[in-house]
Amino acid sequence: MLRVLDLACGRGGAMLVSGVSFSVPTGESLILRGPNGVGKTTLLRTLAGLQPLLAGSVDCPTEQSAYASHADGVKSQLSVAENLEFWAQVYGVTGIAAALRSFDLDDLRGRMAGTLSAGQKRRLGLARLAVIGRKVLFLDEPTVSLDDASVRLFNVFLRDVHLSRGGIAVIATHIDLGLDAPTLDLTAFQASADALGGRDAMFI
Amino acid sequence: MLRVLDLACGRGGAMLVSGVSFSVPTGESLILRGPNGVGKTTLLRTLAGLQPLLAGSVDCPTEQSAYASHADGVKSQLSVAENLEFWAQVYGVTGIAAALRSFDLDDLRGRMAGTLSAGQKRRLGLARLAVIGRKVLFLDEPTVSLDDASVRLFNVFLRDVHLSRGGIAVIATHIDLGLDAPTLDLTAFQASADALGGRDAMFI
Amino acid sequence: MIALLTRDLRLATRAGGGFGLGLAFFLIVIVLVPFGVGPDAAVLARIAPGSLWVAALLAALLSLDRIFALDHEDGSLSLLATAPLPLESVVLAKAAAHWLTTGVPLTLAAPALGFLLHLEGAAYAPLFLGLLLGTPSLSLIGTFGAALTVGLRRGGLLMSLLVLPLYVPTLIFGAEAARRGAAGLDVTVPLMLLGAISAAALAALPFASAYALRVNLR
Amino acid sequence: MIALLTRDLRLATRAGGGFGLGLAFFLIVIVLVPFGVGPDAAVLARIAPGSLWVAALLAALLSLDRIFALDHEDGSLSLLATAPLPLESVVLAKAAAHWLTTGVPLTLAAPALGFLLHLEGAAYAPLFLGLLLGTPSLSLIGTFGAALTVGLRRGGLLMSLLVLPLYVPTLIFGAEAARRGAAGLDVTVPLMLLGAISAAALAALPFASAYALRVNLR
Amino acid sequence: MSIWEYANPKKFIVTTTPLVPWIFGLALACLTVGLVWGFFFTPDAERFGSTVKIIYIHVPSALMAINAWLMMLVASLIWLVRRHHVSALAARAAAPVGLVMTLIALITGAIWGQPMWGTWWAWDPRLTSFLILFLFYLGYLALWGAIDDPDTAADLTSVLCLVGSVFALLSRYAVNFWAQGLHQGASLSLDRETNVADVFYLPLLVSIAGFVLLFLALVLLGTRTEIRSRRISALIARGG
Ligand code: HEM
Ligand SMILES: Nc1ncnc2c1ncn2[C@@H]1O[C@H](COP(=O)(O)OP(=O)(O)OP(=O)(O)O)[C@@H](O)[C@H]1O
Ligand SMILES: Nc1ncnc2c1ncn2[C@@H]1O[C@H](COP(=O)(O)OP(=O)(O)OP(=O)(O)O)[C@@H](O)[C@H]1O
Ligand SMILES: [Mg+2]
Ligand SMILES: [Mg+2]
Repeated sequence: MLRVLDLACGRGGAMLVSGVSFSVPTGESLILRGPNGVGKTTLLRTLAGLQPLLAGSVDCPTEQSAYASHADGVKSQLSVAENLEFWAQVYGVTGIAAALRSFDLDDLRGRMAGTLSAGQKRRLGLARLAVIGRKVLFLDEPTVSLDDASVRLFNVFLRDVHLSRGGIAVIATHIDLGLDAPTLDLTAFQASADALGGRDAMFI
Repeated sequence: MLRVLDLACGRGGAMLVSGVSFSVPTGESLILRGPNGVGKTTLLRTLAGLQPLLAGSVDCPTEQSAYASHADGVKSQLSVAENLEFWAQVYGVTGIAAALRSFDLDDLRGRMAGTLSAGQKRRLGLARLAVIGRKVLFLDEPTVSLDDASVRLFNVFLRDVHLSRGGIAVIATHIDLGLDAPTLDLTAFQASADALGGRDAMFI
Repeated sequence: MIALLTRDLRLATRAGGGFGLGLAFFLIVIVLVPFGVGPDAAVLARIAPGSLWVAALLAALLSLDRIFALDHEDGSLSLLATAPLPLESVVLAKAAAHWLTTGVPLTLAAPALGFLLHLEGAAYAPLFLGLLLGTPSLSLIGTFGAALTVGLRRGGLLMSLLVLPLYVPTLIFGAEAARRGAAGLDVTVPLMLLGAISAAALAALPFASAYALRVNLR
Repeated sequence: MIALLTRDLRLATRAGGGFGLGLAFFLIVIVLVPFGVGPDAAVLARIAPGSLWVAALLAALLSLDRIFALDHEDGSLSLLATAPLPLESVVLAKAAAHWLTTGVPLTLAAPALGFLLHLEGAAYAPLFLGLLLGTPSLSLIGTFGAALTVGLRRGGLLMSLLVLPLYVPTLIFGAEAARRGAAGLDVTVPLMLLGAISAAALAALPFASAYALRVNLR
Repeated sequence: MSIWEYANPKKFIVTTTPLVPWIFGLALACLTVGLVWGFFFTPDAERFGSTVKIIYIHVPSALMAINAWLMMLVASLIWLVRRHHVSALAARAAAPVGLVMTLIALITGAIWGQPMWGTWWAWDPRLTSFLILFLFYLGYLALWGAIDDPDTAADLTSVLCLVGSVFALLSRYAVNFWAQGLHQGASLSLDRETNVADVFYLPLLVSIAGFVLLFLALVLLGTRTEIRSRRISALIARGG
């Protein structure tokens, strides 16, 4: 269970969104929406513990969470399998076969990651998530550059593997993923331009 | 008029697509589709003259073409306006105001490009295309990370500014752009794995 | 941690990975010295210990910017920061990988290059031992500098500016050991001090580096 | 071309742009030399011209990887390649920006740093003139090296290996001019040769660099 | 009330506004008195000749160069532990002043070295330590300048300052190990035996006081400027 209460977060010293509250029960996911620049990426990074909260509280087992962004953490000089094996070792798990299969990477397993196409590289980034098996996933535009078949692979993974095993996912996206999950539009929580708070509030 | 005849192209010494023929009259656009890894990016780069053709011919005024890929050529240490002004100078044109307006960047014009969100950065990359005013555009997934409103801005720019002034555009995408333009699916032109040709053919 | 170390070593030996480049740079700088100061053997012998140490320093320095920058650019670093591995271990693994790919080869090659500069016979042992004891501190201090500048694009030059002053004690004791060796004096004090610097750096700097990394990932 | 030059100069003076860092690096290397070879003024005076030149070389070298790599990473370079600007002009603008941000400050600072190494009074003029005539070739050759290695991630160290051997003639004539000056000999020949190297590099290397860039962008 | 209340930027500005002109005035008065007294109303020393007068600039600036770094160290610690913005900004404001003081000490020392030791520069341990201090200042300021986000910059420079201080001490020791000294020993100790004569001592103390006040005034001014520019950028970020 991920519970967020009255959260505020921002970038560059200014508050972007405030008063965000939601909770995601185990086995369910939440889709974040909102126009460009509203603060989806910022919110996800805050939830994942990569930047400080400005207010409110997040009740989430951080040592069970993983964040995935546009940069996939893929080493171009390692093969697809080597990349996944490395992350498996870091997280102390074994077996990358299932992840390779989920994202249709079996044919590419020996290929250097640097020679993959945009969508193939993205699939590798998603397969990393399948390998490490974290319970709470924060995904920033996971299906960018993916074709329809790959988006379906992702949906199947999310529903049948991740969520069905009691996982939680918060996903920011602009594209309709075809998932049936509640949506949260951040537009409603935009902090007004002159909101008090924010890191630099005491200077004003 | 862009005319492509029996084109073959590839990457890493292997042929990827072959026998591609199409032509795009002035004032029209073509949408490239196909699953991940089929060779859309490769084809666009070949058309733009960034890599050699393996066979066939391309009849296109290269000094009138521009290529835009995932990397937007945006300098994070320059402001939005400075970035655009630089490209205007390189291409010997003046005036970035129209481009800023087309992509709703007026409010962000003084912001350092490094602090933009993913979609805002993408809009800046597209505004660059509006500034330089090239006749033939090769666009690789131009609407990645854009919200619906921005996708519409892009469509309006393409139809009412670029194409209506006699421009040409070839666009690779996985997302439905809502443009009414002919589509070319590259799947049909995939070179078979043992196709002859390719840079290393003479070694086999 | 072992996983990270082996991955880094494997990456270093791949195409473009830079293994051996530090060594080659060391060689080239040593070759340039006679071009700069002239071919007089007496002068060269006089400045040999210092030149070898300064060249080793610069070679270590030049490979520093790969330590974190590549992982930062492709996003691995944020992922490692959220992985079940304390950031201090990440830093240690990185420093160890740097030492194994740069410090150790430099130490092994230095005696051979000493010939080129007419190094005194008695200076070989202190030079070798000094590098062996001193290069770990170069890697650890360098990792700290790399952690400070990781968010900056191409921060290599800035990093040199931050790191080189921190290298001064190591350089002084290292070169002093080799010079004393050449003069037939006792070398235990400078060698012990070198070892002490490396030990202290090993004990303290990973925490500072991990803090800097955390700040930079914020 | 002017647009590119002014943009590069502007970027260099922005936060993280690295203007002045080359100079600071030069200073640090000069300070390290006595730590390596010992504080004896006679020895230092003897090796001063060589050390100043080698340090200038290294400072020029360390700022090279910014020339194209940043533009390559963010995609500007492919865009410039398809822009209505011959790639040769791009290369020239880049080399000019490098010279203005590195070569010129180094030349101006070198006499001041000569004091630190007890450089002979008569050597100041040939040192200064030598750097003035020689640094353009350092920038041009460096731009060529940067163009060769632009596709490689963090290719800085490899580039040093390619570039340093190419710097040898400049180094030899430059250091020779300063040493002859210190010894009271005639310096016109090495200075003229330095000027000739720079002129030849200016005439020929931009074409080679542009070719290398084209290949790397393919 | 706690001293930490002054760590609030607004409160800091309000409190220091009336102080700054006074401190500046006092600094100028002390400097004028000390320097005029020292330059025109003291005898020439028998060993140094009239060149001795340079100590009225050399010694205070050398002292302030070291003390500025110590102040930065304390301010950095306060920032790291208690996260008071004023403290971080004060450290930043002190750095350029310290850098200039170091440069003045080096330059006056070099000018003095020419008549005294017959050379502009010698690799004496004290002089060398100062050169290293100069490098530390350069690195510290370069790091501030290279980072956009002010809090990140404050954190990183603070860590650098801590680590750098340890290494600066270590270098001091290493340099003593490496070279013999030419330079005067410390002569401002309370031990009367080794002190310089009283005629030089009193004006020297006055001009040291002047330098301390000048440093204080410049740091206050710099901190206020930093606070104001943070305020402006905060207002811009907020779109106001
Ligand atoms: C160029 C570099 C020089 C530097 C960096 C330098 C540094 C210093 C420092 C840090 C002090 C204060 C020491 C203390 O009170 O503990 C000092 C004091 C002093 N210096 Fe220098 N010095 C330099 C050159 C010279 C020269 C060339 C002379 C003249 C021979 C000289 C003579 C003195 C004297 C007489 C004092 C006052 C005695 C004392 O308080 O220690 N210095 N210098
Ligand atoms: N360092 C910074 N200084 C000032 N503003 C910043 C900084 N970094 C980001 N921003 C701004 O914060 C806002 C939120 O950015 P964020 O990346 O969270 O948006 P997003 O919702 O993920 O948008 P997108 O859909 O485009 O990815 C944007 O308006 C951006 O311009
Ligand atoms: N250097 C290389 N060596 C071998 N194969 C390569 C190399 N570079 C790319 N490829 C392969 O070429 C194919 C085409 O890549 P390309 O980037 O053109 O695909 P794409 O159609 O743009 O795909 P996407 O929709 O994922 O962007 C991919 O299968 C890719 O793995
Ligand atoms: Mg985003
Ligand atoms: Mg593609």
